[in-house]
Amino acid sequence: MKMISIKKSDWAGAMEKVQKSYRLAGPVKEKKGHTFRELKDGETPDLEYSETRMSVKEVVLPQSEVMFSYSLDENKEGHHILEEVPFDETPRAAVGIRPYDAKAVEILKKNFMTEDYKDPYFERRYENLTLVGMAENNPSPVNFSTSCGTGPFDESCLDIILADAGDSYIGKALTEKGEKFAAAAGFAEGDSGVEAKLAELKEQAEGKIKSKVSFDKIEKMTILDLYEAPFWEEAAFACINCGTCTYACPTCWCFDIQDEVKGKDGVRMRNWDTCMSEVYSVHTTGHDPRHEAWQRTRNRFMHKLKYYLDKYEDGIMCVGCGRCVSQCPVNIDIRKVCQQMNDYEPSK
Amino acid sequence: MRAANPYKPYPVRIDEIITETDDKLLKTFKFVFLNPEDEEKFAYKSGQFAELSIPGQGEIPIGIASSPTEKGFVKFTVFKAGKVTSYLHSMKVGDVMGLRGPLGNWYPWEILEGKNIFIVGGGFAYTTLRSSIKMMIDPANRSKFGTIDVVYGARTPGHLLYLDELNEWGDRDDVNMHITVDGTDDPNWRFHKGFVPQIADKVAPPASDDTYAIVCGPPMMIKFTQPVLDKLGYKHDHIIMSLENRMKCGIGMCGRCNIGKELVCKDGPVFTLEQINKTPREY
Amino acid sequence: MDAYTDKIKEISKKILSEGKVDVVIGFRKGTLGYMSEPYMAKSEKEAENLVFDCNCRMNLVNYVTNRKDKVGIVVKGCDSRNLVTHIIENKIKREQLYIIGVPCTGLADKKALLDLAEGEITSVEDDNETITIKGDGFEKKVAKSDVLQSNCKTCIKRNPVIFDELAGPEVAELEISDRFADVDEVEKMSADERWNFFGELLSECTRCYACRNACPLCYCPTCFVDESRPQWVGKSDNETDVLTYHFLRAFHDAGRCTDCGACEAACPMDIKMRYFTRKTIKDCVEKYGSEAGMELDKRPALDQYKINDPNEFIK
Amino acid sequence: MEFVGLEEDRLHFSWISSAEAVKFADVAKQVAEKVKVLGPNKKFVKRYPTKDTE
Repeated sequence: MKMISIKKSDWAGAMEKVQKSYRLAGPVKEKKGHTFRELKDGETPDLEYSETRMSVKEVVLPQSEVMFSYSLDENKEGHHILEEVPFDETPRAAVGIRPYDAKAVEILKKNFMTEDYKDPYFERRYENLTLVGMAENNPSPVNFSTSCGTGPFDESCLDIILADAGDSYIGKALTEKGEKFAAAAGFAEGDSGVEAKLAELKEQAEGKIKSKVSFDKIEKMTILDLYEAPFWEEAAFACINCGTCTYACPTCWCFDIQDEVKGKDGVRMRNWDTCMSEVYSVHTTGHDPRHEAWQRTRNRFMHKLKYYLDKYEDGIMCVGCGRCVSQCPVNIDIRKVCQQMNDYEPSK
Repeated sequence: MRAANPYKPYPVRIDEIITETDDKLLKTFKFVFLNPEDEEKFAYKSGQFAELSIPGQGEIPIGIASSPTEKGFVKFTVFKAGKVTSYLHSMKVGDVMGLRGPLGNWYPWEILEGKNIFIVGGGFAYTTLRSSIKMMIDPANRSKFGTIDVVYGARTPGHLLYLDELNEWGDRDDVNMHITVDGTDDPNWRFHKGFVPQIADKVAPPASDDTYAIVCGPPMMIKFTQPVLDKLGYKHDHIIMSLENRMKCGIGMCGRCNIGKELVCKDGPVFTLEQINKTPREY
Repeated sequence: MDAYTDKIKEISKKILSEGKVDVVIGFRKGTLGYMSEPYMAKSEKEAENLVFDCNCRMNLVNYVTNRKDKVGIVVKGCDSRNLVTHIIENKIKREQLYIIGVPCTGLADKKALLDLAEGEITSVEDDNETITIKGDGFEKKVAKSDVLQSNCKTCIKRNPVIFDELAGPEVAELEISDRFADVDEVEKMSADERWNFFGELLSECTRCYACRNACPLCYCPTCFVDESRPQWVGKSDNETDVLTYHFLRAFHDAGRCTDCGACEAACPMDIKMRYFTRKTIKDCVEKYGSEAGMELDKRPALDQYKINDPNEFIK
Repeated sequence: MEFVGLEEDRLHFSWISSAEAVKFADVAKQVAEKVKVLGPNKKFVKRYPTKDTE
């Protein structure tokens, strides 16, 4: 494991250098605050940010992605046969992501890279991607990542972790991928004090997180008990079933597949979908197993906090980033819902 | 080397189109693979489904109606309902499209071998049941199963699928076909009249550890068949059902078809009633 | 506006206990200090949770569409106008409603509050003149006019146009000199400038449809963007599809929009999509002299034909 | 349409009776001329995704 220390004044230079061999995504300051997106050549990921509304999800699972192209022109060879679209194999790096967002990528991986099937679109992006984390010294008040098996300094899912230590960024290359990236960027090697400083910052940061959730009792309840609990209609009353929480969520993975045609040329693409939408699970007959708005809200929370928990036996499908809490237009708060679920006592 | 892209359909050509019902809303499509080697890759078992993939329109999950014992083609019977199925109904023999699969699990043949099979089906959900019967009565397989009883019903004789085949199987003595319609004014109607659950009640083989029921049909039929099977003493792990939900990916990734933690497309579509009892009935 | 809370509780308990209504739809305190959550009280006990303050940014008329029961509902001036439109459009019957009117002095802009805060906001107090933001180790007072939601600055009807009871005395209506300054600004631009302006405006839209779903006017059983036969709009993040969505939604709301601001308040990306709807309001006011939802017997501007309707666009 | 930035001359409304063939032809000609001056439309034309879009 290699220690890293880089002066803030050298950061832009390092990023310029690394862009010769990597495509970067990262936080960029725009008019309304920081956004997380693919960077253009010469753009520097700005690590001096507090939060990005969108997460690293976009890098491994873009909101819209073309899967195949085809021709409907019967005079052409291979008409009506789907062709895979080319993919730029240049290594990519997501620079400056929060450590808990990296954990979200691992959660996505559980869905997209299973024993039975590998989603090639996710897989090629995932394998190609170096995750360069930026630890969070001042977690937001809605951050509850430490109760979700991760935290503002969690190293477990990153290739490199960096932290703000005043004049410089200090950190570690945690994996081989990370070391390669550090070398390509020419990060200066840090001294032995780095480890201690990281530990100190970590303790401070984690200490600032006051927001917590527990799901210890959810684990022990049956799916049906929770599903039939009486609080769902009330908990979901305010929900307007927009897609805000699902799109902002770094772990929500649902997608839709659509064909689009112009003239005789067509593509099959996939787009983020949201379980909040009426068209998400409606049958062609018009029958919808989750017809009522509150049933869809229940499904979302049950998925994140119970179905996932039972299916993978590895915690909840939430990294505690708090994006859904701060972005929800009606203030539906996953922390409160989780508490409600955990406190529930089935009457049996 | 990456595994094959599970979203990429095998190119197929429509080889034959048969209009199945008097209202013309159900058609059977027989597909042949453009690349003959794909047929082997598409090895399937009765109860599985596939995505019929029409470039420019989209995909629809449909149960496979042909039997693994039938070679050289794959058959699907499709109800004209939405955007893709309506387009499919307008397509012609010779047209090229895609077939993606086989997907999902199958009726648990590993367990069902050596057992008595009681099949209860209604309406156009009969397709994978047809595949199952065809497979079981194949000379190579018939000895692997005990008795085979089939109750299959539709609203009218004109709504029954694969009518010629039903007549033919009705004459066989190694399978007990109990065909029924809700009603008919045809004086020559040779089979039952009445709803599927009623007929099932009359003809069901006795419940035993060695008898499994496979139930597939519209929600109403399932709702009223279950008490009949309960009354007859069928245990819930001996009642096997195939579910439908809205699907897109078919490989357990896009999310929408879940019933509780189970994904109908990948963990199903076949479940025992015992499994279904433990999960929200969001189908 | 905090003073309305007690009166709303009192009225709600009364109408619930007397059986005048089955439920009361109002707000309860949110988990965040700067948010209030739409809430439905079904009993006198639950009515104790009701609050009203400058964080009540959603339009509750959105929650009564097609309800069959008897509903008490808390409405501001703008919301009450949506209620009128709802009644005209048969989305709810007047007889089903017990309307608790709130004479409104405006909502606080969420983003403005967050920008002022020096940490977690624990409460936002409003005495109609001053907003006090309290939080973890800080307290800030600002003039309410400085943090008003932008739609509240050009509000033409702060007092409800229809109600059974008011939660407080009526307030003076605003005198607005330049109601459509923002729209005028855009209209002055060249065609290309306008095109770029809106491209930029919508560049961050993720099509989460929070604006549509927060809108009481958007009650179509299947929205045109969700329709698959025929499919009017692509479903990707393509910029033309995004623009088509916002643009057509504004058309659908033309003549009916009361500028309640719920769409912008709901947007997680702070997109100012009211430029579109406000253009339609401006046109309806200037061309047809019509304000949405002011009277129960006056249908929306684009829902009626008059012989003297302006037609200079026909050449 | 004008408000979002489409050029004014691309959109045209006329009131033409089925008996006014000459007027119809005239209007059509006028519109065609105006649009020719503007050239091909680039706004509200969907850029079509063909490959890896990033």
